[in-house]
Amino acid sequence: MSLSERLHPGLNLAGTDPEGHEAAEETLFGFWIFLMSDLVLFAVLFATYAAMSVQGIAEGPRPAEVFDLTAAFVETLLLLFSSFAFGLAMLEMKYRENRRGVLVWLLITGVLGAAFVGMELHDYYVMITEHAAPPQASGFLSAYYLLTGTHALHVSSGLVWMVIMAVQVAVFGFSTPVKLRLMRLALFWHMLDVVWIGIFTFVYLYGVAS
Amino acid sequence: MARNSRKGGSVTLRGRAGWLAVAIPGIALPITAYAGSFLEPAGPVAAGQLSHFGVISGLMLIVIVPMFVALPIVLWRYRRGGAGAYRPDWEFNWGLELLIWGVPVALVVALGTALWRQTITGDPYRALGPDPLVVEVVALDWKFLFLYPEQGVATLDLLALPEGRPVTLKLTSGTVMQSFIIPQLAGQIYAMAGMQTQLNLVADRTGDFTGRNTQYNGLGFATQSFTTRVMSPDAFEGWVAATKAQGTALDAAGYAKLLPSSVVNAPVLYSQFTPGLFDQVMAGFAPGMFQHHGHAAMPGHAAMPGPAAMPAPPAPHQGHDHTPEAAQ
Amino acid sequence: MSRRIAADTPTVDHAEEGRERRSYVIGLVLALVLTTGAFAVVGLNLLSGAAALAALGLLALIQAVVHLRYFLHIDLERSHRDDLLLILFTVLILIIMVSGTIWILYDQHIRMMP
Amino acid sequence: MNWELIFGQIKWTSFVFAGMIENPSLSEAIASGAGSIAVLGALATVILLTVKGWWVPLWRDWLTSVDHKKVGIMYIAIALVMFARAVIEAALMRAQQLAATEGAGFLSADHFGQLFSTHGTIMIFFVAMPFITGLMNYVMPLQIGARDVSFPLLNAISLMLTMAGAILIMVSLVVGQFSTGGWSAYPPFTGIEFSPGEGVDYWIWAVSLGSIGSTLTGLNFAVTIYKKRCPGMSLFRMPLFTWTTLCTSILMIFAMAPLTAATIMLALDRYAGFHFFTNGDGGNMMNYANLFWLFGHPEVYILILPAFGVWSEVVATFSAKRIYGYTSLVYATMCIAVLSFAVWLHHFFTMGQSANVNAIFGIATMIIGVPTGVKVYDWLLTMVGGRIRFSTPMLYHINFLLTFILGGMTGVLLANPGVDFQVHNTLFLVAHFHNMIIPGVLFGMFAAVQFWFPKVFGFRLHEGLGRASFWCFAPGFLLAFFPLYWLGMMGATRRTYMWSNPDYVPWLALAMLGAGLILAGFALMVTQIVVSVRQRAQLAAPLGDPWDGRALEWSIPSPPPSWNFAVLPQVSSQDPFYEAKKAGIAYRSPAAYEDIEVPRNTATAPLIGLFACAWAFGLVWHIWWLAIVSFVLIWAVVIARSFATDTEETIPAATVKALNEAFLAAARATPGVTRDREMTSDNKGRAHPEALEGRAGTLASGTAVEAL
Ligand code: HEA
Ligand code: HEA
Ligand code: CUA
Ligand SMILES: [Cu+2]
Repeated sequence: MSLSERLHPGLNLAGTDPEGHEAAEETLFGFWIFLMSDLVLFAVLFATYAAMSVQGIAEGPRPAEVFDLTAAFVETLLLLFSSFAFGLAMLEMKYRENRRGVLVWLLITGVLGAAFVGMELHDYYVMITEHAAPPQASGFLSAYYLLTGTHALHVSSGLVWMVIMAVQVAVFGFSTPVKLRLMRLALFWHMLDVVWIGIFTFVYLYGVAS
Repeated sequence: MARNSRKGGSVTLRGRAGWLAVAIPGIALPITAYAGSFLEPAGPVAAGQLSHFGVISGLMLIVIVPMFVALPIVLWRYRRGGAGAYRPDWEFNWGLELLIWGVPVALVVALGTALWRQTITGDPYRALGPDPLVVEVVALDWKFLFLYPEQGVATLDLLALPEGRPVTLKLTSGTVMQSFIIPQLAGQIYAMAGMQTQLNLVADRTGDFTGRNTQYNGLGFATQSFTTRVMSPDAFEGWVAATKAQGTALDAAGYAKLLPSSVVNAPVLYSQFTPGLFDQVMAGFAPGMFQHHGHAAMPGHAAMPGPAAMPAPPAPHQGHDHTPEAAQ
Repeated sequence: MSRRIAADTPTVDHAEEGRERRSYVIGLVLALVLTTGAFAVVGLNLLSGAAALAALGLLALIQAVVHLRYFLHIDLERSHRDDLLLILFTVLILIIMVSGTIWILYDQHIRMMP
Repeated sequence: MNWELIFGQIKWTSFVFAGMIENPSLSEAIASGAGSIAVLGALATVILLTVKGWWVPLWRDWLTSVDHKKVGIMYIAIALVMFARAVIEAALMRAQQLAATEGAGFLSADHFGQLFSTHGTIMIFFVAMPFITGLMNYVMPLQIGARDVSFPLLNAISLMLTMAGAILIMVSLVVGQFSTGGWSAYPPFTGIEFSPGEGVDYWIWAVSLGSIGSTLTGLNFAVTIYKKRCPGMSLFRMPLFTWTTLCTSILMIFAMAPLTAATIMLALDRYAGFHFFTNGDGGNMMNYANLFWLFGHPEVYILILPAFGVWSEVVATFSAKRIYGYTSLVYATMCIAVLSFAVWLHHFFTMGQSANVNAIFGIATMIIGVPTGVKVYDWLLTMVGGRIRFSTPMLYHINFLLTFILGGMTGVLLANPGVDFQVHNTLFLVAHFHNMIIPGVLFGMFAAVQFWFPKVFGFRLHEGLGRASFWCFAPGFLLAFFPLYWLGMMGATRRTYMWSNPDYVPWLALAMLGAGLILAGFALMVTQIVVSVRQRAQLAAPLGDPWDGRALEWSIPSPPPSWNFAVLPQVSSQDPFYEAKKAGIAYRSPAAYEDIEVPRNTATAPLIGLFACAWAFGLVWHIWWLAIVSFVLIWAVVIARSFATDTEETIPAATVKALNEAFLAAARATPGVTRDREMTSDNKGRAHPEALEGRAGTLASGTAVEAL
């Protein structure tokens, strides 16, 4: 197998860092497994939500009464563009090892991500104050807050991780461990985007459509 | 609490197992003592479960016995110094392979068929005949409340049934989840707050049969059992009449008094109860469920004499009493 | 892991980079289209009832594949088989768990409402 | 000063001794006694460590180590300590049930509730899980010819999280009470409304810590097996223990998530008034049962699969023969692993769902019997054509074959909804799972200890005492648990501290007798270990291959050096070491040695464990400042670690060479011992392969082979 062959999905480091390229195989596969385990966690939260959004309304509001599709749409766009920005950051790293380029794109990613979390918190605020829909109101709302909250928590930890990686890029430059960590963060970030597809479809759109 | 008498049990099984009675120093093992279990069924449901138990056990012997026969032989032949030829590299044989996959597969087909049949016919929700006697069961901490809508009477920790008439039990819980069983009549079904499950059964003979909760629910769990008294139809009518005459009425306040955890030492009889009590117990937990499923008007409500007659039961959410005294 | 080849000014493979950049852009465009489509279905009431739900589910599925393909770089290349197999196995487990849960809870719900 | 701000809900009455003072009774005395034992045990350990000056070595060589072998040993140490507690609890429960027929016995209902809950929780999460994890940790990398697992630090972190959970459960003996909800902790009973207080919170956080640890372990092992096999070891050349480790890891990766989801939801219900499983307000406790068993069923196969791996190694080695049906054993293992995700409903057949749902899951459950049956009969056929030695592990194996299929038969009975309706929640079920777990899993682990002990410590265990303890354990198990089948059929419910039924008494007495025998067996086993340590000079087998082993772990010295393999082996068949011995090419010197990089010890993992324990304790008692501070500290440690650069050290080739050549020279110079002399002091770990027996007398002298 030639070195330049991609051993793993994502980035091919062979050109600039053959040793890192080899190490990446094991590390990234491990991270993929972690992501899959996380995905199963989300899956059971989805399943719980699916049941409770129908059976667990009790005396609380129904989904269509509390969801704001415009906000959900904007949130979706924010997350999507942040994913894209992260992709560009990775290209800067892969082809140029350009610190400034990477940092700028990471900053853009981070700002978009933070805006996403901010909007979600605002959604919660509106639901609680205007619709009297806190998580304690019904099984459905408990499941809603847990599912979206778990996702928001993931995004937030992604943001913290991003700050740390920015510092590490500044301090260490592109050493192999730093690159591997950035690649894992990229996988993490893109995967959260995939989970969000599920949320905006099965929570927001389904909630309003049915 | 009356324990079930052992007379007149399923004689065949007893006869078969009787010889097994073993005595080991100091302890005689009463293999024939069935202690009021499904080994001595008193109705078709439990009888079906027992015979299914036998069928499955019998079928399983097809794969169990060969191991018990072959293993000693193999160990003897191939022990170090035994007569068997040493073939250290032997690792595969198609014939044997087919056998060890094939026999279990065939067996699973047989077992699966038996399982399917028995499960469908033994569905606890399946009515066992026309015109069943409906009894509503409310599982409480650590006792059972039985409501007889048709007869208008109610009991605590005593389930009186007529012999031969199909019975439909509708179960719910006023507290944590419980599991209801009368081993000699029918197996378990859970009772959960805000929900209703069903258990159908028929009793073939008269007598007292113990029933109980099998799902741990706190300090009084060990003693949460009740007597099922199966009587001849006439006797049952008489019992209803007597109960109507002698008991007190169970109203909302009375029900509220039952909610705190306690163990009932002797059955209690009620001459009448507020109609719709069962539905209200359920609705107390799941108002939303009823609304959203078109049950806004519950049958029970229609039967209610007037809005004032029975105020909604008080909040069923009562903390557990965790003091040891509560269990006594 | 800290030792690496001295390649201070890495050689830039412009063609390769262009290809990868294009892949991200394609992903972004497709995702935008699919997202907008999904929101349009509900926002503009293009479909309703079961048809809407089915369409939304399908759009979500396609978009997930788009993300996996263009952002997460999962494809059918031989060297990615491990990851692909891992994902497919996860999807199997996921389907068992999710559909089983929904089925069981739905069935219980039906049977326990009087 | 505000007490609650600092100590949360801890009051002086929370300490177990307060109960004894306020309300003296035998039950409280036992609780206090247990608390005292925990406190005294901890004190004694502290004193011992101080007096002997072992603190520094403990920290430097063990707690901070990331070597998979040491991590494995520490896992097993945790398992044994927790095992001692849970076995005593089991004996207490048996005694109580026997004693309670005339009066109420000597334990209060509440105390009994805590006993079965801690016994079950500890046995599953802090005995069986650490035991198998430790074993897999130790053996698997050696079997695939690797120097360590893929992520050694992560491995140490998993260990420390498990340890944190175990410590939390031990703390619950002294501070506060444990849950009475059983190991499955069904709400609404475990909800805040019906179980106020800290008990259920202890359960939630102890289990959560353990399950995070297990998820990470599964991930680590799966990557290790996938990516770190030595050259030539294709998947279908892996030893069967490694195969079962792989399947177990996959189960761990996927099965722990539903448990985490269930515990998070239960915690949110309890701490924040959510309504996942509450009575009313849209809560749905049936989903808890669903989520718990979505984890719980795969969990029981997580336990049994590694044991299956052990049985495969044991039966092949002590029959001195290739395993029969390797491929079909592999596929059977895979089938079991995948199927185990599709049967969880059989734990709640009685919940009220439709008959066809029950029937489908019932049949799915039975199907697991097919691959399991294949395995059982493959093991039997492995013995055919072998030369069987009745060593202790082999005795356990024979016992396993006979008793496990009976447990499987009762499992198949339980898989029938119609039968389960009657015996669910009774002692029949308790008998079923002890029947699977004790002869299957725990005796499997016991066999593994006898089998691999010489590898780990360089000397064998005393064989006579091993057999003696087997002869207590095996009949003890039968006596202790077979009566429970009958009791269950007679309707004796589980989790019941007393019955008033005289028919039960003789059976309970028999079970008590069995539990006594088991305890005797345990005492003999402890004696065996003590005696073996004393006689380690006679029992020494430093050359690494006392049993005429087959896989790579037997080709290196005992105990192995920290880098395992001086030179990564090259493999071209199954049973590579056995084939090498047969071909006369074992113990050859490699052409060249290279420097080896090994990870340095680090305080990262123990610190994370410490803070995780403090975090959980803070949550249990609502000591918010502690929870927040320790949570921040956990992540601070992680982040600080990510800035560390000098994390590896290099072992020079010369050191490796010197050690390895000395070992090889000793091995070549020692005459191979035949199987007749296996249990004598002649056995220095240089085996004369059984397959060459009688073929060349010269080989027996041990000199001819060595010329190679
Ligand atoms: C791994 C799991 C495991 C193990 C090993 C055991 C072991 C034992 N268990 Fe238990 N048990 C459970 C898991 C386990 N149990 C669970 C999950 C529950 C349900 C809890 C609940 O209700 O929620 C339960 C419940 C339970 C009950 C309560 C029943 C009830 O509900 O009323 C009782 C009662 O007596 C009991 C008894 C015993 C006894 C006597 C032993 C032991 O004494 C058996 C003796 C042990 C051995 C024979 C092992 C030999 C030693 C080794 C293999 C290791 C040593 C190695 C070295 C020293 C090198 N168990
Ligand atoms: C190591 C642990 C272990 C193992 C391996 C198993 C294996 C099996 N278990 Fe068990 N089980 C538990 C541990 C285990 N179990 C525990 C801990 C609980 C209770 C938890 C609690 O409630 O606290 C439980 C509960 C439990 C229940 C729920 C009962 C109830 O709550 O009412 C059921 C029901 O189906 C069941 C079934 C089975 C079956 C069918 C197998 C099968 O895998 C068995 C397969 C083996 C054989 C069948 C024998 C050998 C095969 C042959 C000789 C070949 C031919 C056979 C056929 C073709 C059928 N188990
Ligand atoms: Cu139980 Cu709905
Ligand atoms: Cu199971």
